[in-house]
Amino acid sequence: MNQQADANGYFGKYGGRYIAETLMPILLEIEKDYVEAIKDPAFMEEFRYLLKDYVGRPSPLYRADRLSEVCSGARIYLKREDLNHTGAHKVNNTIGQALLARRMGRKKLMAETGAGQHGVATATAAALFGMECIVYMGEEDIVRQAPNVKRMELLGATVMPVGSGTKTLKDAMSEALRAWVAEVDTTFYVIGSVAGPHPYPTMVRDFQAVIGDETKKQIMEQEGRLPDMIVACVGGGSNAAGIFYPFIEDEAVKLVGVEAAGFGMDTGKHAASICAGDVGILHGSKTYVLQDGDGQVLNAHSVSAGLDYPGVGPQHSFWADQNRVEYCSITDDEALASFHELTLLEGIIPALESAHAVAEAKKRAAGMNKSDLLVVNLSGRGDKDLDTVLAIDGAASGKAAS
Amino acid sequence: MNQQADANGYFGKYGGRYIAETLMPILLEIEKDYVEAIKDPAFMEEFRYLLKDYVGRPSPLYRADRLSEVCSGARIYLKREDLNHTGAHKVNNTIGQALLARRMGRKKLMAETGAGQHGVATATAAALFGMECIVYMGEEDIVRQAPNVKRMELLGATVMPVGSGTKTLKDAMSEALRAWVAEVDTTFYVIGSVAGPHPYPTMVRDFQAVIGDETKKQIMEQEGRLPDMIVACVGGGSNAAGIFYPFIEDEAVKLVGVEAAGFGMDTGKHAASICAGDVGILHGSKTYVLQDGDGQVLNAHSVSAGLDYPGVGPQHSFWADQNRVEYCSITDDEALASFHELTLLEGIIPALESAHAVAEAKKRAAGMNKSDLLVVNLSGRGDKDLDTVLAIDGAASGKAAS
Amino acid sequence: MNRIDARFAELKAAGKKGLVAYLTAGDPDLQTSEENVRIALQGGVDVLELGVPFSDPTADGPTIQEAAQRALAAGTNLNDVLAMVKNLRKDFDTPIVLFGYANPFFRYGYETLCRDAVEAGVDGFLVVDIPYEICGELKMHTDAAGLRLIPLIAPTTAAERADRILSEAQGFAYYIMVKGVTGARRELVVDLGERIAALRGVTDLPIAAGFGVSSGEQAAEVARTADAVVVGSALVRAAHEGGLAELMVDLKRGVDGLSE
Amino acid sequence: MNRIDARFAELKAAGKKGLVAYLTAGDPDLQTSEENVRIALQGGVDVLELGVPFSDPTADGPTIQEAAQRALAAGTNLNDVLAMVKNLRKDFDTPIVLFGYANPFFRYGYETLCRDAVEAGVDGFLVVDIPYEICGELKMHTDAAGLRLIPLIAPTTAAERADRILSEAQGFAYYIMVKGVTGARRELVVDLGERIAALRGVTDLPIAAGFGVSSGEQAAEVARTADAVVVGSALVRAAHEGGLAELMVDLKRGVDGLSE
Ligand SMILES: Cc1ncc(COP(=O)(O)O)c(C=O)c1O
Ligand SMILES: Cc1ncc(COP(=O)(O)O)c(C=O)c1O
Repeated sequence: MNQQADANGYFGKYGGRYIAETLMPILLEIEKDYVEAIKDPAFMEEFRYLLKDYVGRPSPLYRADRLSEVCSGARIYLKREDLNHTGAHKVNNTIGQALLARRMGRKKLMAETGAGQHGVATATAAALFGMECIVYMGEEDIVRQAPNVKRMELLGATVMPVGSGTKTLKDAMSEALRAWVAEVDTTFYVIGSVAGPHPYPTMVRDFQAVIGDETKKQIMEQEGRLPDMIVACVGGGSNAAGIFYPFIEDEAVKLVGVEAAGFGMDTGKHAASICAGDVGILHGSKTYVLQDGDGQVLNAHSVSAGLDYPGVGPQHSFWADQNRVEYCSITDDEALASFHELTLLEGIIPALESAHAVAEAKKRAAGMNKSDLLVVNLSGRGDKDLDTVLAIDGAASGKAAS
Repeated sequence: MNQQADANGYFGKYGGRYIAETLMPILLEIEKDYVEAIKDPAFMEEFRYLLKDYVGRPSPLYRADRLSEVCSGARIYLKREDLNHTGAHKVNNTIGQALLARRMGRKKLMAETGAGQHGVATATAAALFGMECIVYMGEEDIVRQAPNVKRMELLGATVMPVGSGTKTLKDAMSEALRAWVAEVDTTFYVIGSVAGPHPYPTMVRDFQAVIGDETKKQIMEQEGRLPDMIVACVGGGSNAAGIFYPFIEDEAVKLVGVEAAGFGMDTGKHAASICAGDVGILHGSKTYVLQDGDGQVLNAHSVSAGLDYPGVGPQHSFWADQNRVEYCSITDDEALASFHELTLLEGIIPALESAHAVAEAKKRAAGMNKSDLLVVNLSGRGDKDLDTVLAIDGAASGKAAS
Repeated sequence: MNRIDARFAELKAAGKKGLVAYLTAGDPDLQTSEENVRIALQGGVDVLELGVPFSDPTADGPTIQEAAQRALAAGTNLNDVLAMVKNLRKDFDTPIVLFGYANPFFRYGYETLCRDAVEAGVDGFLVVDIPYEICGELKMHTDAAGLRLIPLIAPTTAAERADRILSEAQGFAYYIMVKGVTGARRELVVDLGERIAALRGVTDLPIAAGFGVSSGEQAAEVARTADAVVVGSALVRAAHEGGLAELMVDLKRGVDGLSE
Repeated sequence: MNRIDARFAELKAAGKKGLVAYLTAGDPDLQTSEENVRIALQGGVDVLELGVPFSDPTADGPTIQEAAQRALAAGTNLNDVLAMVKNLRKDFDTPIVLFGYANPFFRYGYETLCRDAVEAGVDGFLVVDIPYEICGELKMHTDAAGLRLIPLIAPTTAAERADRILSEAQGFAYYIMVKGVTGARRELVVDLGERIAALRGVTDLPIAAGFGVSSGEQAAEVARTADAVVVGSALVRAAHEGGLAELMVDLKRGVDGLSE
């Protein structure tokens, strides 16, 4: 199974470069420069140096004994991307892309963001390299991820509110693409997931693959063998691709991607593009998309802004069809319950995105043997979600009381 | 110069155990068990394991090139305690003390907190070990460090608002001591700094010394020699003691402790206990204290809740008298300016506490040679301070506008 | 002969420039939309670009985004657009290009779409997010059906790349004059003449230029060098706010070299 | 002979139990405070514990914390407290112990303090936050001045430790009946008898017991086993809210075994 995109950026039938002609030249240039950069030892050395001394890698692979005990099944490990600088896996990628932007002589970064983590991580890289930064963010997400908006602004970035459509990640990405067309000569668009036109899905996957590379090394050190299962949440799919990719050829390792089931798969209010979408074309690539019969993209829903997206990275669509990765979904309520449970059991407040992976891992672990090893990618910390969760808890207890 | 407290907990004339008789037996027991614990390889192994896989240590020693460039003097390194789980150095100590509490059969932790970082770190350790937790916090600090209050509550801790006195850290600690007397049979009091009665100043210093131990190793690896200067902020003094202590015998390494000058040393509205206090007795130890001529403790002031304390750990008083450490102070305004500057230059949002150290480091670096090495202990991240800083910025721009 | 090729041949023979008009189908509803299209066609449009509304029009500015939203809110889908074309064909012979984004076309199925399009009287497709490299999947079917797949050339497209794109193209080439999304602009670009001259060096296809043209005066400026002028947002706005017929008169005068 | 030792000797000789009364000096101001102290002394106090207000009274509950705050707000300092003692000595011979926290005493200077205290008519000190192990610095000076440094024994103090503490003590031993800060309590502890019996095994000093006693009835219960009953918060509250003289009568009846 070939894991590399073809010349036009396809993984099997997924991917490609469905983008306005105005952007094609820059995409081709980015691809060319990217391929050169990762062959350049100086580039890779600086990337690795920054991941280590700036981001704080390697992130630990933590054996969550109390969580495992509650599940009374597999031994659960948490890959602690929440400990990265800025609080999520997103920064692995923004450092990589910002380095590439600098190499290409660009002085301005732009990004779309949902949970705000990618926006913060891009603003952070921009500050670090003394670049300008503009971040597109849906108006709804600006409200539900307020602390991250403050952080971006302190970091010197301009946060552009996007009021069109659902006012969430999808529209932020659309708006970013529109803006890029106008600033294509000066600006590098830092896409935050393994989505978008080629070479982004490849590039982001590669920059995030450090997660899986480390996990492999760490589990070998700690357990002397590979894990039986790896679980990661899937929004655009970058944290999942990052941890899955280095294990793709290890076929004994079961890989599980967790999409957001929102209010429930039967309500239609979810963000489970693979589980419930159809093949379509969105934001530059052919992939599973939530859409109606006419090919109009549907509004996604998830309590977690970072999963609230009706598309998914094309390589995930490929993995789904190949049955290499199993995709399933977790509802808002299940994720919220796991958010609280992990906090209380392990003293780790997960991002709501990551809480989806934890919730699925709990179910899976329960059906496994004590000697089985299950790794959960804890993609980020939940500091950004405190207000959202407390508002929901408050509303729920208000409802219960009345 | 003997760095170990004597049998009664004195460093020279500082320290001791100025505490109600009711608490003496438990303090003696803690001391005895602590001394045993750190000789027990199993205890130390678990401590080190948790620091590594749970807290995410070692924290990087990051070469801040852009900051150094702006100062055009010494090469500045940042010891990244902001990357620890929960966002500050405090967790090093709470893990240690919680392990000790568990060893002593205690099922409940209590703590005082100012910035909320120690409260969060204690609540986190309590969750991790399945213990109860109660945190005393001044009502003013509850307002200015709101995100940390939410985190503690999510972690299952009870936050007890303290309305007496200045409603800040000092009163929280007084209230915690009062509460401990009543619960001395069941509860372990996790003090958050190198303050309090013996053996806390020793114990907390030892648990935090991992900061300095790592720094030494890292700077040797990265530069092949010891730094010329180390700068750390001093509230109670735990992050400073943690990084200074392993360098105390290296007399060529200049150590600089930075107290909070608040509105300015001449205004009397500050928290600079060593720079402007007199020897006194507060919260269990003899040390420099901000007090009036009658021995009444004065209200401290600092924009940063974690430095807003009129006392200081006794070993710092000792180091001050011995001239081993130089203590100086940084105003609110200087700290706020450095908060913004580090954010914009390096993409690192520091805690307001740590911003004091950065501000002092900037001044010092400017007067040093390019080949000199200066390490700043970046004790925590500033996520908790976003609202405080934005409110001040907002008020300032409002004032400027009108 | 394909109506597009025929129309450009006629224009050339007459020594005239063409007016390519964009309107979003179904904005604000099918009936009004068809009425507006008829006004435009009667006003002398040479090629109609009929916009197929899409939920996520990443190459469009606010005017066309909103038009698409109105059309979708009214329930417009691709079947409706094809039905409209069929209806227009009762009265008009103007070349019609379906203009849109890949997904609605892909979802319909390229093969079926081309068959149904021909049947309805469509002459070509312009898909803003299917660049040259990956257009093969669609072009296979447009070619088979005798439909034109109109290529886009951007200001960022280098000569060598334009050459490659145009070498296989048919119908006309659409030169996007500005780096940016669709939308009326006060100032036009300065180097249009050079750009078009460069394109003429690599292709014999007629060259339409657009993006930002909103008045007869601007149309005249563009028509000095291009073979046809494309007008979109300005027409969409006029259709929505009133004055469509008047704008057509103004544009037509501009394209015909009669303004000022 | 120190007044404390003398008073306990008298009580013993008379087969009576003592009443140790705590009031915060300067609450709410010096004059009112002195008047309240006089009411207490006239009401038959055997030992007066005169509280020196401190900003951070970590062993006190709300009642005494607030009293200290009122006293400090009124500007009370240690000089004032000594002056009050001097004034009281014109009319009273009751033993007086200065009760407080280390810092105001330390700040005054232990040596000067002891000299001034003796001169004012003070008989001893009770410092809640200077435990046995580190009391030497102060005790050197109290001993030299003939002042008593009253030791505290807590419910947590093991027998062996109590032995050590009491072996060097003089005046009386203060047994803190509860684990907790000062403050009136509805229920007293159950094992007081055993505890005091244990202490009697290691010391001949008179034993005062307190913390939480608020009525004559409770005082009577304590006085059954202890040599003296300490009453603090209840008196401070009565002094503040009214009814001090009445409470003294009630307590006195209790201590004398006359209540009920
Ligand atoms: C913590 C965290 N996890 C997961 C995601 C989802 O993105 P992806 O699927 O690309 O990892 C986000 C997106 O913002 C995030 O912040
Ligand atoms: C980030 C940070 N730095 C420093 C301090 C000051 O404490 P210490 O002086 O004990 O390090 C605090 C206290 O809360 C803190 O949160």
